[in-house]
Amino acid sequence: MNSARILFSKPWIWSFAATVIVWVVTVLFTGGASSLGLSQAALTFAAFSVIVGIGQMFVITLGPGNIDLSVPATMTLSGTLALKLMDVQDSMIVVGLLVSILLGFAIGIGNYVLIKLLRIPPIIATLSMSFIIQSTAIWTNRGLRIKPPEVLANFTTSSLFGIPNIAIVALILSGIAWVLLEKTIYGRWISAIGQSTFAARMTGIPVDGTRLVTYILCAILASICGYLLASFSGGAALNMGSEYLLMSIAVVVIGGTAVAGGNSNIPGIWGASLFMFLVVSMLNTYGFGAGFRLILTGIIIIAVILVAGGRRANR
Amino acid sequence: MPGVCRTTNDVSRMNDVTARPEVVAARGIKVTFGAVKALDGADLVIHAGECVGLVGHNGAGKSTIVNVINGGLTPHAGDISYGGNVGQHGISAARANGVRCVFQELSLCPNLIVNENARIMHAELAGWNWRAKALALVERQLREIFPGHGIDCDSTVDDLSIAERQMVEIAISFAGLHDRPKLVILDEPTSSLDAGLAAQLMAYIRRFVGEGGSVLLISHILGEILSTSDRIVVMKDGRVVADRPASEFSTRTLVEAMGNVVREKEWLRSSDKRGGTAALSMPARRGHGLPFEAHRGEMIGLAGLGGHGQTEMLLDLYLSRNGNWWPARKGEIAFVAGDRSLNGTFPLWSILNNLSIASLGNLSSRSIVDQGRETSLGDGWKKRIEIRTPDMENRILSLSGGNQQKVLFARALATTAGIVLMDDPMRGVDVGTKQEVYEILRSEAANGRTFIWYSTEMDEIRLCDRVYVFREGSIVAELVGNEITEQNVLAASFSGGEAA
Amino acid sequence: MKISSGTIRLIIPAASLALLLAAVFYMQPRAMSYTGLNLLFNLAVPIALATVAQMLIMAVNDLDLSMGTFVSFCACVAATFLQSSPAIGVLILLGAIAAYAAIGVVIHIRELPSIVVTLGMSFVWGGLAVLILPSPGGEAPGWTRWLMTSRPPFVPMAIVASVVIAVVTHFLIMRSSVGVLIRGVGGNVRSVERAGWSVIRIRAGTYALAGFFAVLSGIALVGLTTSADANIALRYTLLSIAGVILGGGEFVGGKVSPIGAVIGALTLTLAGSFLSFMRISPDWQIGAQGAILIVVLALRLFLNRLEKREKSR
Amino acid sequence: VAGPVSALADTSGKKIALSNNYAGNSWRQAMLTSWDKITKDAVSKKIVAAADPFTTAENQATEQAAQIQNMILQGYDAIVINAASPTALNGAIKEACSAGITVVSFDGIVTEPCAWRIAVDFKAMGESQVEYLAKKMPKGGNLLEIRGLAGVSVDDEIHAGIQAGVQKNPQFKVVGAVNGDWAQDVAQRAVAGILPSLPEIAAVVTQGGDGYGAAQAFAAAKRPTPTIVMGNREDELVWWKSQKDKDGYETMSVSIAPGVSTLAFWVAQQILDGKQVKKDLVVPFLRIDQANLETNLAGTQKGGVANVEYSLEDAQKVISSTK
Ligand SMILES: Nc1ncnc2c1ncn2[C@@H]1O[C@H](COP(=O)(O)OP(=O)(O)OP(=O)(O)O)[C@@H](O)[C@H]1O
Ligand SMILES: Nc1ncnc2c1ncn2[C@@H]1O[C@H](COP(=O)(O)OP(=O)(O)OP(=O)(O)O)[C@@H](O)[C@H]1O
Ligand SMILES: [Mg+2]
Ligand SMILES: [Mg+2]
Repeated sequence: MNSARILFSKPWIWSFAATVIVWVVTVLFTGGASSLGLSQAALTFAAFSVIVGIGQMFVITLGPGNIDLSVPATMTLSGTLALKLMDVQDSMIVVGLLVSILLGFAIGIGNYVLIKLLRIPPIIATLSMSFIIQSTAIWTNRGLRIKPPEVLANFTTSSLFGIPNIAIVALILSGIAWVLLEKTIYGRWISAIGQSTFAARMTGIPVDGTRLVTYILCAILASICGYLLASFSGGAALNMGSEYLLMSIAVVVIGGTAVAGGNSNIPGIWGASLFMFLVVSMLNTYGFGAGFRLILTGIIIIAVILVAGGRRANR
Repeated sequence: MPGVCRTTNDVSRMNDVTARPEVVAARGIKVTFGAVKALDGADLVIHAGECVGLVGHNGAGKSTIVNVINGGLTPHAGDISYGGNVGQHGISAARANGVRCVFQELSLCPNLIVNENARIMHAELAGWNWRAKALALVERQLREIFPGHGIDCDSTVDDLSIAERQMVEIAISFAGLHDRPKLVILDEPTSSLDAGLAAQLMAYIRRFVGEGGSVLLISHILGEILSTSDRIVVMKDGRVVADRPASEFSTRTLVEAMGNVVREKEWLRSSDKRGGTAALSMPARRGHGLPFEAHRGEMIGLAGLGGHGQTEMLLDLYLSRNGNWWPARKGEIAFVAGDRSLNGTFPLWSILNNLSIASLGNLSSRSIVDQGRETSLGDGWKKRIEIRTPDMENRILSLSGGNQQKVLFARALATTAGIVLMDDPMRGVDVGTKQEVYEILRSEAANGRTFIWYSTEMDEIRLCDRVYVFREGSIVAELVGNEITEQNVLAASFSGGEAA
Repeated sequence: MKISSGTIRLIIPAASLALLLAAVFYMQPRAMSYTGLNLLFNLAVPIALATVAQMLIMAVNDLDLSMGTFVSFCACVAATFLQSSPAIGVLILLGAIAAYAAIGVVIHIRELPSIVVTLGMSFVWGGLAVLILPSPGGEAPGWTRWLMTSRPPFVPMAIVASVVIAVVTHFLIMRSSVGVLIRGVGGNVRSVERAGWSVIRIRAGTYALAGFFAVLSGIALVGLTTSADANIALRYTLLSIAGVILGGGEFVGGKVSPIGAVIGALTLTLAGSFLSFMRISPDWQIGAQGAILIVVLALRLFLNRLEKREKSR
Repeated sequence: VAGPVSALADTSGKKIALSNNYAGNSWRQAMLTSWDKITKDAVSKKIVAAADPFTTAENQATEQAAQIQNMILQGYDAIVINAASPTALNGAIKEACSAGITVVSFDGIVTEPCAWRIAVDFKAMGESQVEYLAKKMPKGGNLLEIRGLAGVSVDDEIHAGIQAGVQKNPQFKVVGAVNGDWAQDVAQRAVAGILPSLPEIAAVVTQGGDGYGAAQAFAAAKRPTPTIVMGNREDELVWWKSQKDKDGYETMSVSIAPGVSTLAFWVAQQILDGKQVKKDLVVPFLRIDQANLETNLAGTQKGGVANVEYSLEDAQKVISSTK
């Protein structure tokens, strides 16, 4: 009884509840036959949202106005550049990964330099940055699709004990992020900054350093996600990140992170990512047209939030 | 302000006051927040033309009963009547009955101009020239309460100092376009005002009461309660434990009624610790005045009228010693905020997290926070300064204002910092706790900690080893040891200052 | 004379707009004419209206991520129902405004983060727009077309409209007593509540007003483009936020400036034109949009510094 | 590819601009590359004075309308447009026409009567997919349809074509439809989500660029690979070739050639030259079949799109054939 109450006070529980409902409704369509296939697909595609979502969550935790809009462009550039560099050679896989991490590092610094030097609100700074990154991606190879190295492509598309490798990678990254957030000083710091930057400064938190690290972290996760997604789908496309702009924000907020900053949680991101994938699958399965599909997606999102609501929004 | 004389006809005034009509009566009020009984059958009746003083320890339930009277909080038991009529409750009902309230935490809209704030508080300010009307209203009232205030009513509240905001809020609450308010509730109105302004306010309260209005005055500065109120109500743990004419109380009996024992001040100033290199120093501010210097183990007071650059200097001292990009290797300096909501509390967090945030470095190994050590730190401080809460995992906002302030204190003292900066940290802290904190400060100073303490209360300034007096942003005088008297401080803050 | 912080918040965006305009005139003297100005600015009119709508939402500390899809939806309604059967069209648009008010109420009562709710609503509006216009088409009602293409003497319509929008909203939000309440909610909800106001009503009203301006934006857009499609204004979400910020508004605290917002919208539009006059290689044209945003904001910072130095003197 | 110069001095002072609404996929990049290649040559041979390409940051009609208005201010003589919307640019185009500017639209065409249109019959393109399938599998079967971006006219037209095809060939049944937004990863995601609940799929009809993603999704779900209609991307063709070599996999591939931008350029040049040109021109779509797969693959850039560029002569042929 009491443990149930504790469980229900967790904001992320609702996104999981919604996920389960949607899953059941979808599987019912085929009388249960599709359960395994659907779960695997959901895990695979949710994994990508989770990876970018975690980065976005760290940034959103920093407080009002903090959102990284350069995530899609970063994914695109990282995928394009890494695949071009690896040029289908298996021996270059690690180099490719390192380069994309390095790229994320540079983009994160770039983002924060803009925010800090020009005192631009992060939304605008990262938006400007994303245009520049997108241009760089176009300039590097004009959208030509280069195939990923064989081994990498196989790794990203196969699974271990029925769990997609991509999902395992995302799980490991979530684990690290969870420790970072819940157990370390850094996690406390970003949460403190999110609630009151001034107060954080006055308790001795190096605010700029912490925010810089956070933007770097977000860009690196987006980079890794771009690298994996390009390998998974057989090549980088110039528009491959665009889906993930709204997605990365949606999974964070539906997952129960306070948009006002200062409060975040990682299980919720998984729930929300699975949910976002399954909702579209469900509506596709039941054969709704695009218009109704969009409307229902919106209504379902709002319904989940309404049920999960009562989270004290702290202003 | 201790030492203000009371008029002799107080007692006779008392008697005819109780015969006057009730403005507000709250009887048998019970309010609980989860396990906390904030009010446990409290009674409070206010008559027309009297000033009621309300005192009690932090978390006694003063602000809660204010919120009940004000209509913002519905009691779980008991009833409220306005002007003798039972049955109506709520913010609008209270306002319709002429109840106005100045809350403990400032509640103006910081983004609005002063007269726009008046519009928010006074719905009747409407029509084409409401701006002019509002401006006239606020200006008149400010002039009446705080003659010579110097506040520009065309400025945004953001641009005002904390004292000026408090003055504006008080003025807006006393103002009335058509009719004046019947009852004005003042929840610690002087916590950010310096002695002069506080005296002006107290004088105005007497005039207001004399003209038939009523005031409910909450304060931890017993002097002003004793000098200004007709009747004093003492609360303890959600109940009223004493309700008698003010003339029957003295500081001592009042403190005893609140449940504390008065300790004789036996503050022995330590010997002069100057000499050797300074632990902290700063050249003269804005190119004139005296330079600042602090030595190990010193307790330094920053005095002067409110808003004359003391807080700015504390912020500068702090920020100059604290990296914004890289964590300071060993925390050598800590800060206790006075403006809790601005630079003090983290509202989403538990009390424990709020307390431990500044000492995480010592509580963790390899950046991983050791939660066991954190909890024991929290428990230790909970006992040491009596944070009134059943559980340190509760949200910080569930604490009363004074208790929140204690947590901020504990946050700074729990660090290993050798220097502690305090920005008027005793705002809203009750007498008993103050004594305990003074005690702690003294022993910490003896252990070699340096305290730099801005205070608006003369009693606290007198506790310091050395005092810098501020005027117009720079230090105009330095007082050492026995030179620290109210007279000297006042003289330095008003005159040109011999050292300027 | 003391300059109020509100005025400062205005001077800076205005100065950056003026500088940008000077640069455009230098590069393309042809723009310095009646027709030229109209061509430069007429598409800024719907953006300005959407920016004002976004600004209202931001004034109560919320953020509307559905602005773009909502304006698209309104444009679709304007190009179909409003044109063919005005009564139904007006009813639908009124319904949409009511929906906005309802969103405000829901956000307030359930204490939901506005970002999530409006994110959900963005799907809903997008879906409705696709249902109304599955493929691009429709036709602008004659009167909007007339209004948006009319040629008043001396000053082109685009400028007239921008000034009217700025003045009207300035009066409404900065000067009127209702505007004070709206900004008060952004500044300190509790104090507005304690003063006896119904914050639900204020929020609902603010959202409805924002919905109203967004509807106007959709209608104005259709008047310019002659027809609509479901994706026509998706960009307005980010543009409107950027416009508010460029105009000196802030994300929290009820600090907004309607005149600034309109100037911000004009600046953003002009920045785009500035770029096409620069003839950059297509690879870098997108990147240059980012660069120009950065430059404009850097300009703002520079002027800000200048202003501060003046002030501290 | 550029044809011999028929040195028409009349247009040597004329300036042509390309207004492009989107640059975010390989098709558009190929289109821009073709434009660049052909027009640079034309400018260096002084056939026209300038041929500047402009691209908007986001695929938005409003932004493109502003772009066109700027082109009017810049004094271009002709504007070649790939439009974000067939109707939403009409206001800006009308202004361009009344400023005496020749407007030629292609691929994403516009309905404004004063503009020229180089159209592809997208409906026929959709229908041809079903017709091909009808020939290949007379018994019919279940179809999965991958659509493009909702609310865009091309999506609607191809869809209408597919519907018409299915109506004519009732042995086929569309059992599932998803929106792939013309992006391979979106298509893959959507197909993977719906696939577990679908019965056996005989064929996948697409709009271009989603074929490879669909193939991946089928492979991931360990389902037999159906006949997937391809969209001329190199990776699709390579995949098709490998399947063909493995087990004789058969399909077709159809899309519009990105080089159509060069046709539009020449048409604009011809109009400026004073030639009489019909307002509506039609170009065939580029179709690749089992037989000519290898040749087309050989001529396609690695990672690019199968392409055809037009010379002045080709353009003149197209113009005269519609007279
Ligand atoms: N919202 C709340 N949730 C939980 N507990 C609360 C809440 N509000 C008040 N309390 C508790 O009720 C008690 C009374 O609080 P109240 O604010 O009335 O004290 P107070 O007398 O005003 O103290 P102070 O002098 O510090 O202002 C305190 O123990 C406080 O922790
Ligand atoms: N968001 C919140 N969540 C929980 N408790 C709150 C919140 N806001 C205020 N409180 C508590 O409600 C009680 C009533 O407080 P109110 O804000 O009316 O002023 P107050 O009592 O004068 O302030 P304080 O309690 O800080 O002395 C206080 O104890 C306060 O701490
Ligand atoms: Mg209190
Ligand atoms: Mg209190």
